Amino acid sequence: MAKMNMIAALNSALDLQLQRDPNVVIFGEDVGYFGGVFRVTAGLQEAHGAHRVFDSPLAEGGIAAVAFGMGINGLRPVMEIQFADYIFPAYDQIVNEMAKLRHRSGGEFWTPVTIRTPAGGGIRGGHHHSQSPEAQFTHTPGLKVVYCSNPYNAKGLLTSAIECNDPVVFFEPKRCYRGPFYGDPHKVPTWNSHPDGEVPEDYYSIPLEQARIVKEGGACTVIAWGTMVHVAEEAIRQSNVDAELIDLQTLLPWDRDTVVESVRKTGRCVIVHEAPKTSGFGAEMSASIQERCFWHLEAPIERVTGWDTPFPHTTEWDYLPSPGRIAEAIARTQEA
Amino acid sequence: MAKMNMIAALNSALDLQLQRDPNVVIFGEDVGYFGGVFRVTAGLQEAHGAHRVFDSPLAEGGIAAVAFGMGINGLRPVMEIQFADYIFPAYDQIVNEMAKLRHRSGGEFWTPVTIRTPAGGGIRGGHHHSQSPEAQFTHTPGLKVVYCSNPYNAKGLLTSAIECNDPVVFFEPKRCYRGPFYGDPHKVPTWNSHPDGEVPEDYYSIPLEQARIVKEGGACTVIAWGTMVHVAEEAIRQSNVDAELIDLQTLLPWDRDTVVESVRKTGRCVIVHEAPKTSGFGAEMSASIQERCFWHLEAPIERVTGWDTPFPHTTEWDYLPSPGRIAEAIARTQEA
Amino acid sequence: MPERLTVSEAPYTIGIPPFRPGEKADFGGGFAEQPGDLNRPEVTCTAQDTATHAVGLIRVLDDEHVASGEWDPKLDEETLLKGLEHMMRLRIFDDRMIKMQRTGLLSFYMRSYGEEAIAIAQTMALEEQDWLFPSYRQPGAQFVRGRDMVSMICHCIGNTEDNVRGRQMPVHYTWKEGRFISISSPVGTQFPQAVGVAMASAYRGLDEVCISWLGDGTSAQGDFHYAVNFASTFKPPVILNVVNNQWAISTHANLATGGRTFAERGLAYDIPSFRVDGNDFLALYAVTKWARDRASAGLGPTFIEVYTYRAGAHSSSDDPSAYRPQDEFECWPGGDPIDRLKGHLIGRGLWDEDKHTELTERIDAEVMAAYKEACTFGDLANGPYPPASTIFTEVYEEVPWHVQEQREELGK
Amino acid sequence: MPERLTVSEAPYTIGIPPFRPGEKADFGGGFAEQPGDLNRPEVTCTAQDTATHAVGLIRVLDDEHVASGEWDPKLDEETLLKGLEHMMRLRIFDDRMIKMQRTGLLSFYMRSYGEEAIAIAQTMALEEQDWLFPSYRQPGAQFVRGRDMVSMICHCIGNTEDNVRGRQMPVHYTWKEGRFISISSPVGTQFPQAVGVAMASAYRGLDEVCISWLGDGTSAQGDFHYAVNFASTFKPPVILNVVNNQWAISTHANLATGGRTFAERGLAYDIPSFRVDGNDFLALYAVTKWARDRASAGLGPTFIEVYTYRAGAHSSSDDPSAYRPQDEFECWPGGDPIDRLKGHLIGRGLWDEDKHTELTERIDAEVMAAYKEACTFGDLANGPYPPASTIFTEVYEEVPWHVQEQREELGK
Ligand SMILES: Cc1ncc(C[n+]2csc(CCOP(=O)(O)OP(=O)(O)O)c2C)c(N)n1
Ligand SMILES: Cc1ncc(C[n+]2csc(CCOP(=O)(O)OP(=O)(O)O)c2C)c(N)n1
Ligand SMILES: [Mg+2]
Ligand SMILES: [Mg+2]
Repeated sequence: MAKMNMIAALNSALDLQLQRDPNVVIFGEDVGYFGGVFRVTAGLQEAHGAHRVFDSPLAEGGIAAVAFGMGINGLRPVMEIQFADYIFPAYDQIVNEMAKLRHRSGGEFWTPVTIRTPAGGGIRGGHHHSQSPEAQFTHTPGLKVVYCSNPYNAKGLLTSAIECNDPVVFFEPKRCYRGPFYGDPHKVPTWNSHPDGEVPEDYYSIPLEQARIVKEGGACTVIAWGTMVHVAEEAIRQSNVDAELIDLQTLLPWDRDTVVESVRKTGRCVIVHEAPKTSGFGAEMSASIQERCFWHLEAPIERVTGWDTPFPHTTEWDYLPSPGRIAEAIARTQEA
Repeated sequence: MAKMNMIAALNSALDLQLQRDPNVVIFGEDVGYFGGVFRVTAGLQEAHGAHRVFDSPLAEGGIAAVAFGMGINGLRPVMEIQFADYIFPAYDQIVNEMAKLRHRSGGEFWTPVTIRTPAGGGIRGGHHHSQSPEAQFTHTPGLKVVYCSNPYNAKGLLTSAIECNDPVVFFEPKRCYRGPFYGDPHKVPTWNSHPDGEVPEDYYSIPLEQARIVKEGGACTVIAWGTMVHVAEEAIRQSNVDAELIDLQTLLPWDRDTVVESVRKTGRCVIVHEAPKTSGFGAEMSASIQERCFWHLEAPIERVTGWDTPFPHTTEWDYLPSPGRIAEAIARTQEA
Repeated sequence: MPERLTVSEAPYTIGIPPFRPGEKADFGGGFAEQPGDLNRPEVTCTAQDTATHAVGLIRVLDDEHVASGEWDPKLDEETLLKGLEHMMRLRIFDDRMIKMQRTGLLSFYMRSYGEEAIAIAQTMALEEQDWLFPSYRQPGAQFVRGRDMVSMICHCIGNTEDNVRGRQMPVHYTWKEGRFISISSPVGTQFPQAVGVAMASAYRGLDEVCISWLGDGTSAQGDFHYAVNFASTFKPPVILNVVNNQWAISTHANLATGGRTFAERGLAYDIPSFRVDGNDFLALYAVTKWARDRASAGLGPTFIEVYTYRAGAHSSSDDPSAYRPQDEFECWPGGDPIDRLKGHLIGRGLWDEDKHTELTERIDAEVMAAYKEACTFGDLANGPYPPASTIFTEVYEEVPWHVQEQREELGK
Repeated sequence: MPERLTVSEAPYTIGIPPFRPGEKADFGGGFAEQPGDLNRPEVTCTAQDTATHAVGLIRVLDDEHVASGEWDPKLDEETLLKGLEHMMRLRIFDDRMIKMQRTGLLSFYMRSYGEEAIAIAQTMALEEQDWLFPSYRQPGAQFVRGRDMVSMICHCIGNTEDNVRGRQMPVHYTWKEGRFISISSPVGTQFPQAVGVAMASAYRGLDEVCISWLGDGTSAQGDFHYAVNFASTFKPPVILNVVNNQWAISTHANLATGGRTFAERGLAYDIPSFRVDGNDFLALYAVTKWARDRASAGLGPTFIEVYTYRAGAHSSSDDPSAYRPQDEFECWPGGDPIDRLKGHLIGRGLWDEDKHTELTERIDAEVMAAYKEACTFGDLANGPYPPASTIFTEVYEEVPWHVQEQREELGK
């Protein structure tokens, strides 16, 4: 075991996959010599060569297309989109092409691309360095969508994503790269003292499609992913409610059994995400839970989310779900 | 009043707007001389000149970007995306640019673009001529999203969309261009004998943000848009349940009062759309209704949707929600 | 280089096509460019050594069907006859499919009419292990690689034997064995993907070139730029073709580009770039062979503008008489690729009208037989179709729970 | 035309920059290109008349700061001094902002260091009614148009007087009055948008040219291709600049393009295309004036490669010593744009070191005063900020019910 922050953990997953599978290649903007603007690929070019880890032209659509083609022809490409906000020029290649290739070709062709991308707010990124566009991928059959939340699951999930023979969009909560975030921008803890900052140096993987129960509880189910897992944890602490906290980890396909079992037990549910509320992935969770747990629900399922506005710069703490807002929602579920 | 199919009605709306506002320009792939592959812009170039109605290069991203720029500088561009499936190369320009311009510039700049696009299945279009990607736009604050369902509302809503100072994505259910579709591909009625095929030749508009109650009823609220409005109507007929049918018309922002009032009255709700279930706009409707009508609900809110797979070609009738599947869902809501 | 026509210079320019319905299509005689005009550089040349090739037109067959010049690939009789046969097969096949479409046995169809030489000559110039990444206008490549015609028709019908399992529209072939990569409807997406395929070949140390095609209209897409720029940057063994058949549905290239040849765009990225007579089997073969040799030598991509004419409708949904003179193709100086190769063979005494008629009849019978056999696996009007369960399979490598639930809900 | 460097030809090519940290940056002397090398064609010329201009380098000031050649715009003293002053203002302003960023008063900053001539000379060559559609590297244009510095700093702070209302990161200026269109972070999106702005000007019969800029790295985006192709097709009054400062964050242009100049890409679309010394105020002014005259005459777009060097870090988040030699800028032959204009003015007896020092001090004071005044409206560390209610306004023209509900939920 070693102490790793999320950057080191992701780097370790990539490094091990480069070692284990000669068909793994990594590319994207500034990922080669420099090692990525967030340093996730630091040292990998030097260790594995410039043909395996390299800088690409500044064109997300081209990066995705080239990864697609490499994947058809035997490679296992891991591409980086520098910020999730910049994934949209590649949207067509991802949702119309990668996602449908296996199906459209009757299983003759497929492409095991992993798309890594830092997402989410809390770094004063304003409109275009803060978005969390997971919902815009969960509507696309053929994709898998993963959102890690800590160093331990970042490494384990990224390992599985790379090994997966379906295209995977892998979101990394950049606010948590160097430490968990509990909703207070003035407290900046590191992963050093966090149990999930203990990361095996060796290879391991965490299955996709598995949620993680962060904390058991009987009074309310709180579902979150990415940075919001930690904010929700803090909210539960503040709420004094014995809530169960689920880190969804994989959003598509999500872990039905863990979620449904929990809500049937607690009869109450709060879903938390940073993205805008309308048509966020919280909507799908709420609708699905309602369909499957209707007779167990004691109170309306609550969503605590980012607002239906672009992501702001100076006022971002008023945008992101705060422990206070989440705690209030948890409290409301107890009133019913 | 005249008899019009949806193509003629849309054409009439465009023609009138070209007449009324010298700043309206129309462009897109094949929309100029030829009048569009679905003939929606037929005759408009001849009537209004090649600088107002013209063919563009085959590049949806470029079309959207150019429309954006025209809109900043005083024009009111109406751009066509030939099939909604091909809107994704323009996705970045729409969700990152158009949607955020007013906000990001402190209200200094905005762009009143209307994006017309034929959507939905039922024409044997397979993967890429059948998708209904409305949900992928409803998650984007700053956009308005409209989905017409018949000639009358097509003309009235398009008129409002063009006059709207916010960017509007306007979906046209291509399966209903020439007639309503009740779920049976072998029966091909025309708009001729349908009351909503009666369309004033003169100018009129239907406000965005207003749903339409197609049929009143007390036992269940059925919510649909586009082609599914007619399929749902047929399902209600077959179900023998006194259901209320709401044609949502505008999805973002949707008509809260009409929907909430209806579900509070009926206590039961079925939402129908063609797009895949997961993270479809039905998820948002279900989640929102559950939040607002929890104590009135007598049964789980049902979603009847396309499957979580790409859209098929030969088996499309097994993909699209059928009157039978919808009727079953309505029946299930009555059992509880 | 062709001249561009425009209606007016104010307020902004709107291009016009050479002719509209009702006008007489008059191209003023044959091509100015003749065989022998352009040299055949070494494959080790620089991109700039092809500067004249990017504005000129590489031809081997002249207007009398005589081959000449440095680009003459000097193909043997067997190869030439194979080429002719494949082109004839493609045309007859297309005609049969269109008839099937008209009678409701297919939902849709797209012919290669007038462009038969392209995929056929180019694929014949490649090696078997090379990857084909086509648009919908290059199905003919499959004949070269020996694909079973019955299987092709079954796909177009979308019946129980469709290897695409009825999921995509007709003409969206996929054929792994022939390294013919699944066709997708969104135009142009395959171009940069092909660059990725070629990079993987290079990475794996394989002598496997990848060839891709897109249309004049499609070259306006971002994907075009990605392909050319990534190819220029990483120099993998890829052959990028812009098939300039002058029309994109109803939009003439004059309306959607501001002049210069398409080939010159490749030059600007330092890629050797050729403009080639797309109805000249020999010229196409020769240029593609050159590109393959260069790629195989590790020298990277070649960019080719294939200059041709879309002789037929865009697709079975299109009626071009609405936007161009009906006799435009006949008036266009490029001729018919089949007639031109046939004329060449006859001129060389390798072929005659009787043989041609006989071969036509033989292929006719072959196509009829294939068509009938394919229909035994179902036709669009009457089925049987792939079972509804095919909706749910191969979405992922394994069927996830939510897709499985839905399959059970459908209960088929 | 510069040569391209690569590590290897197999399996595929990976480019390398001229130098990496630890290496000596040695560019082998000054530019080969000299003032007077290239003629100044009539604005009515064809694109191909600029073929040499697209591979060469238009310069007016030589290495001794002497102006010569047909491109010398022969500007009057006042204009030259204004240009110098604006460039100095921009540099001093940038330095102050970076200091503010280092002390936590700004969240982020991007300097124009080494590239001050570009937006300033080009905007000075335009008319007041012309539209500016910049990337984040052209804020200097605002000084030319007389924007209040306090207002610019308020934006960068995101305080109560920020006209962007704290919604975007610093340097994402918008200034309608100055026709300086809102800057957006996704790189390149403004390029084809600018074509639309120009088409609208033309449509409305207005003599309003639109100018836009993007970077060498950004030219790989689809949006670049859309802009050039739509401009080439519709020929509106637009000036499209690729600012080739050789670096895109850590990625040297050699790693992301396959050679040839950026200017040649415009030529391939039949747009007059120039490669210009981006640190030469006079050359920039002259070429932009030429482009404006052409656009204004209804002759359509001009494409410009502005060849320069990103002297500073990419942004306040970047440390270039990780990927290039720290003295690379000093070794690069293009020089410093301020030094070069200053040298020219001194050479002509219009300026001297004392005046320069005096002006520096005056601007210093001006910037200090503006900075202090701006901080009275709030700084990032201490506020006040725009109220939280600004999150909900201007998302739409009117606040819709769901946004209103959320505003009430936040209760601020
Ligand atoms: C992204 C996208 N936009 C639009 C279409 C609709 N469409 C299909 S083919 C076509 C024209 C293509 O013209 P061109 O590239 O010249 O190829 P050709 O048909 O002439 O072979 C269009 C607009 C599409 N399939 N994909
Ligand atoms: C679409 C998009 N992708 C990635 C980024 C991140 N990014 C910001 S600036 C930049 C480099 C731009 O380089 P260049 O175009 O050369 O402009 P320069 O910074 O040199 O002026 C990158 C990759 C972005 N802002 N937008
Ligand atoms: Mg074409
Ligand atoms: Mg740069």
